[in-house]
Amino acid sequence: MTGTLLYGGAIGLVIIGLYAIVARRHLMRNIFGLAVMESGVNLLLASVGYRPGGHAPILVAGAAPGPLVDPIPQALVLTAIVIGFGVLALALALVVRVRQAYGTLDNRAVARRLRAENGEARS
Amino acid sequence: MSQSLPAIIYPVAIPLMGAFLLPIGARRMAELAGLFGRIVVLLSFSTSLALAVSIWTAGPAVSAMGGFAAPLGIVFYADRLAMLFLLALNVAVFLFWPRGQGAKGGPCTLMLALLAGGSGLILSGDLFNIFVFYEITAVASYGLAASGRTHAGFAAALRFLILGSVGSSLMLIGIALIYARTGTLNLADLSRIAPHALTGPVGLAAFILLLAGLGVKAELVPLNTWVPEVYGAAPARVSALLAGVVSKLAMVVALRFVVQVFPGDGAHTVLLVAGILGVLAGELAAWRAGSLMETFSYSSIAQLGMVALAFSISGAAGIAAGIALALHHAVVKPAFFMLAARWRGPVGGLAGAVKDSPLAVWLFVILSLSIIGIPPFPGFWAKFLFLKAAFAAPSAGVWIAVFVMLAGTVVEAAYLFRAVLVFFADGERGGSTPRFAFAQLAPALGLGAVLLAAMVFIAPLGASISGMADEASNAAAMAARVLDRGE
Amino acid sequence: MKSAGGYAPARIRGHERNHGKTVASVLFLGGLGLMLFELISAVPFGSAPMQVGQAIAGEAFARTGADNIVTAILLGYRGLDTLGEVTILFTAAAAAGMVLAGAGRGEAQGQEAGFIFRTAAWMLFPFLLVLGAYIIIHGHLTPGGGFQGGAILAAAFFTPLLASPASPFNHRVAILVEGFAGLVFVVIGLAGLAKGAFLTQLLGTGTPGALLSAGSLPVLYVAIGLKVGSELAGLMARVFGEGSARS
Amino acid sequence: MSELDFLFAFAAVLIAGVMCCGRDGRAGWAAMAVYGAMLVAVMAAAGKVAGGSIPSALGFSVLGHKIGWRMDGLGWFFSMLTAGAAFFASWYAAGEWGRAQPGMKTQHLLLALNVAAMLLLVNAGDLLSLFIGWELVSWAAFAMMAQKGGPAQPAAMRYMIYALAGAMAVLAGIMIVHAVTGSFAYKDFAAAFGAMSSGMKWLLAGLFAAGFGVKMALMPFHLWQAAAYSETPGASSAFLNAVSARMGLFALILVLVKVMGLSALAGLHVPLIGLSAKGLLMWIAAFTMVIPTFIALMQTDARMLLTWHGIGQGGYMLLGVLVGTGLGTAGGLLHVFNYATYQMALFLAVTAVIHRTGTSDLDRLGGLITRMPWTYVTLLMGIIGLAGLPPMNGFVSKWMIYRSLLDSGSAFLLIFAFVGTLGTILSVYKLIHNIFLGRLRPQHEGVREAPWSMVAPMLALGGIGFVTGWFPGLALNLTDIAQAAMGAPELPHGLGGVATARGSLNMIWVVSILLVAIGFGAIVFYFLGNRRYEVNQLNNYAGGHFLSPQVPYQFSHEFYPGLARVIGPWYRGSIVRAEQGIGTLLDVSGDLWRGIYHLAWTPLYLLAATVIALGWAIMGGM
Amino acid sequence: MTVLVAISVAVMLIAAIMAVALRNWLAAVAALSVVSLALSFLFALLRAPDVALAEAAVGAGLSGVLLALTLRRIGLWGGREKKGEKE
Repeated sequence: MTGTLLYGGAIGLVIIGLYAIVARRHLMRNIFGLAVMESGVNLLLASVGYRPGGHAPILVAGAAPGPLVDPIPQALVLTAIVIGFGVLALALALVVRVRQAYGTLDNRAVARRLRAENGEARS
Repeated sequence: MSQSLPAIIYPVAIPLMGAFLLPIGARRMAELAGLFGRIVVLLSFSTSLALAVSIWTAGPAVSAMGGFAAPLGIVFYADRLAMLFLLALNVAVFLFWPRGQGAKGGPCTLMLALLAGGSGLILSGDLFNIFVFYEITAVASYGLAASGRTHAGFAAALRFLILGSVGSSLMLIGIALIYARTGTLNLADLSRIAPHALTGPVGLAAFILLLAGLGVKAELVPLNTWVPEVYGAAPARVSALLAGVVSKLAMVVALRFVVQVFPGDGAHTVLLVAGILGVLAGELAAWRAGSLMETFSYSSIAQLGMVALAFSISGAAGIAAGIALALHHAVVKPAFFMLAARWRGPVGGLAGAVKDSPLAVWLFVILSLSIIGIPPFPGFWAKFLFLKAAFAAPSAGVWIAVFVMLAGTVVEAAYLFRAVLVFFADGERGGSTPRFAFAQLAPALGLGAVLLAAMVFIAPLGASISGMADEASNAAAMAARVLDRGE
Repeated sequence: MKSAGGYAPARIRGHERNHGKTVASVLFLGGLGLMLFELISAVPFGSAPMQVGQAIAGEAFARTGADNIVTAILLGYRGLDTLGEVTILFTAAAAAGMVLAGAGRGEAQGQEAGFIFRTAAWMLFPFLLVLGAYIIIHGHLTPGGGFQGGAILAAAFFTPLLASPASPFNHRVAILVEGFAGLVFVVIGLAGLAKGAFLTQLLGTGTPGALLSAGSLPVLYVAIGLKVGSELAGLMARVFGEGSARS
Repeated sequence: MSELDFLFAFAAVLIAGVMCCGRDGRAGWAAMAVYGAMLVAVMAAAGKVAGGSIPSALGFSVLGHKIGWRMDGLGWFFSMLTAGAAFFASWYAAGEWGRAQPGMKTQHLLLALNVAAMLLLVNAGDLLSLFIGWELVSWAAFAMMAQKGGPAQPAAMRYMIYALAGAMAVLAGIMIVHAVTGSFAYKDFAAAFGAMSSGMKWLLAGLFAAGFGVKMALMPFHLWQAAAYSETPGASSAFLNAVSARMGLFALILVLVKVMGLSALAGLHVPLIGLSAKGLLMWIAAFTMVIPTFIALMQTDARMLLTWHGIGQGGYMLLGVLVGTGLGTAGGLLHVFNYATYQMALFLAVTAVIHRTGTSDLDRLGGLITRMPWTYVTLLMGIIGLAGLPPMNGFVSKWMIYRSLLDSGSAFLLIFAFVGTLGTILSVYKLIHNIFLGRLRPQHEGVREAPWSMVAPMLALGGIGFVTGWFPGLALNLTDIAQAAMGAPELPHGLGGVATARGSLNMIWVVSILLVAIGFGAIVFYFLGNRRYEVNQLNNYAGGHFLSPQVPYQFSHEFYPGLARVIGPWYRGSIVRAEQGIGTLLDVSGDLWRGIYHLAWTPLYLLAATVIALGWAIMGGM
Repeated sequence: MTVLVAISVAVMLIAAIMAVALRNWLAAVAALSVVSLALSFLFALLRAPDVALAEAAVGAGLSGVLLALTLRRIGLWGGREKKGEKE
């Protein structure tokens, strides 16, 4: 039961995040979606390593308190969280500059201005 | 036979140290940053060259990080294929080092980070480690895309970042699936477990998710909508580097996954479909493109579609063709981008360019002839290898792939020579087209010289590529080298 | 504008076309969700094969001497992941710095933080500092480590800036610490080459469980802690708009 | 260093020479001398090549495949044609015409490049070197066509697209052969062809026929040739017309006839109708004979008229070769030689007219016989050859083709051949009438005869046509060598012509009687009844009223009104519409794909693609 | 154990939906922090203390602050997203 809950929750987060990215036109909303999606993926990765009845992978003076949970996904998730944060920081910096440059964060307007500046004639 | 070579970490460590130290220096002496950066790249290139020589002589090198043996720790595995692309990356970063106003601290640091990330991507033999290095390359390329500091640059970089991050998240889900099924992350270990754990739909779905992540950088069809925007907005040197080499790294990593972990024909079919769509999208969009820069953006999509097609043919011949196509594209496309950087605006406005810059126009003609695949030029031998591999294992999909490839070549020849004829047409009102300063043309001429050299030494080059392909296609031998080290 | 025949004015039509896209995305998302769920539940929850995890859990304490196996993995078995991850953070911060350089101070900048926060910020600073340092130093024994401690350190350095936006944030020191901490990490890794391979654990395993156990791992974590701390503080200062004046 | 190496050396030296000092006046004559030397070298090699083949030092091995060149009889024959055509083209260009041309150096260079490429093609030792030569010829011809700029560029671009599509078909064919036989040698392909499945045979035959047919402008791919060849500058255009299109025929002969073998092609049957692959190809040749000729009829530009005929004559050559009997093959090959002589003469004459009057528009010329008599004589000899009438050599080869069609019992093809010749006669009369006969236009009063440097090569070509018409044995000796190399049955022939059981042809008698008759007529006309009273062309009474200088009595526009009404509706241009259809399809799909990259927000497509792929993986990829 | 998981997953999903749907930007950022906190609690339940601490510190703490700062920097601090047209 906990498994379906966790997996359901994780995939739910991914779906909500993707919805925000795919169906919303405001760039800030897309970045929120990105953060939510990455959280969902992290939860999925962490819950893969869970062992019912397992203990946290912290030894007490060298001895394992009991059967341990799989430590590797935890290491991966830790790395993934920090990666997510790094990318989020860069995204927000870019959002600030796009806002100052184009005065709007609406995707359609940004895309049109972007193509105009790239000089792609709508032949 | 393989050797344990701890020095294999240098191509990653040296640029990293350079990247960490550069900001410290850059705050005071801005122009020193560029020089310091180039020295670091040269240093990294020389160590990579030394590594390549030892690998060419003594066979692939394996090094377990931290002394922890293969399935537990992270392993670096370098065979000749990895070394080839590592050297190509080093050369490209050196050749396209940011110049002029862009050479302040920021872009140089990002270039070094890109070099470190790319080297790690190619050398690493661990699934999650490849994801981490892929992320480094990705973040560095988002930053470089914005390094032009133009409004379009920021917007293009942001949209690229969002698309790339979605791809990376899908890739992470794929890694989670694989770890859930197999319990290990080492590619060699996976290649032994995969036959009975990853052959079902879950394995194929995991590959598709991995490919979704890699596809963003490897410009596969549904994932490359960022290509025209970013290459148009980023400085030409960045576009040349991204299109020329970095996209190839992602494609080679995809090849590693296909060879080692997903040898079934499901994965090959996915690559085949992605390749066909890539060639179609690239060539047709380029046919209708407005400016030269946009044409070459779409043309790089098409070329990478061809590389995907080559890799989708299982066996050493397909890989050899893929390497040849990727290498040839890595030489030709950056030169095209450097030319397009100077010839901005719609192609029509460039009439009579042959009078203003004859050298650039003749270089354009030679590059076009080679990328179309006209016999004396190396491009023909790359396509020749592809057709030989394709017809060796003909299946329905491969026939379509060959037809699309050949039809794509005709369309490519049409839009390239449509531009050439405009160059040779006599400009009506004597308008002058932009001239080339030597510094701008130098990298392109260098690459043109490399192309002509390759034309002369095609036989030894071909032999070494097929040797590389045989080595890279033998998953069992790779696994044996990594796992059965006897430490 | 003559509304042509049955066409609604563009604005509404433009809006209504948006619905088509929303429906399409909801459909596709539903499909993706179902498929992902079916894929991931192919391996029932809690029964994933764990041979590598089991092997590491078994031998981690003996080989690295660290109580916290996750830290042993992060810095020992998968040390390169952590190096890569720190590089990502560094690259992202450098890129954000480059992007935001000279970006003007933004609209709502000036007003002061609330009175309570202004007075409490200075009192909070030492506690955050101690907490962060503790978490970093005990990374290999108790949960936590370089990243978590570094984040807290960043908060510690950043709160005074929030309290009084005028006070200058010393970017030069932050970048100096950042650079050298990263360098320490890589140098320790390269030093490990002498003992076999990159990032081999130096200085033996010490007395397992004690503060100075697990050889070079705590040193690495301190380096990461400082690097993450200075990087994030610098980043937040720059996003806050203060750094733009002098960078 | 065999003769072939000498040839390659000559070509290389020529390119280098023109590259460095192409500008000064004497470069033209030097080039002519080199081409002459090449022609002599080829002729000298006739003896050695009759039996086997001349090896060449040029060769290298790439990626494990050995690529080499050698000259066999077929290669010798076409090399001789190339050298000869280049000789006359450079002779023509070396004189005053060349000096009047802007950028003559590029034309000399491109001519040299074309000759070198053609030598590499016709002496290819295996399929791979054949493809390399093929590509080089295509691109050299493209450069030659596009050099003039202006309207030439779209025509050259159209050619390049057709040529590259054909080249890709050939490349696919070659790679399939390599996949099946493991090597690129002709003999391996020939050995393995018999054992292939009929589907594979059809595929290979189709690919090679289509690929080579594009260059030869066979029916469905013929749209590019007329415009492309007529937009090329004069001498180069004559060269292209005479030889370049025949490279396609050479390759067809080499692969379809010599390697695959006509018997194997005859064995391949189209499932429903009882037509064999050979029959199908012959009918394509037949249509290529008739339809372009009647399109030529409608042309109003002299060069377009001639190039459309070029396409038509290609049909005759292919038909002759495909008949397969000794007579037919000899007729086909002889027609290649004859066509080269009179088509080049015609084109040089038309260029001379353009050189003097500035236009080749048939509606704005007329009465030039009084001003340019020698050009008129060349054009007359040329059109007699083109129409296939004695005493010119055209008659001999067409007679042999008709004879072989009759002997092999394919009556309908014979009828098509006659209709083709009828169309040719009608259109060539239009050509000579609109340019030389009728009333001289006022603006052409001051026109003088073309300079001797241009008239000499034209007359020389006409002379060759006449001599080989009188003594066809000379030309047949050349084609015997090619025939032997092709493996076609031997044709016994004397100096005068062919003696077969059911009727023989002795041109010596035919031409001699003709000359005697003309001589007798001349005597009667000039010496006996020579009481003539010269009067101005307009001092005349015609159709019930006196002629007045204001009325332009030059009826050249709508030359065949009656015929146009009868066959007018057939000119639906269905193939032109098919070509435009492909063009618009390309543009529309290009916009579609480019549209995807111009969307405001694209992650939806990423999501859609991933979901579809995952769905396929879960459902299909079980 | 299952009950706790159920509650925190529910809280997390609702907060995620609010983060995407709420028009008031500040409330959306707050919702994002709640998602991180609930996620951190879940990690604790999954016996992953390191990850829980990291998620709390980096996810809820720093990215929440960073998002808030960006909102202020682009002037959306107090603002609400208008329906339909660009703001």
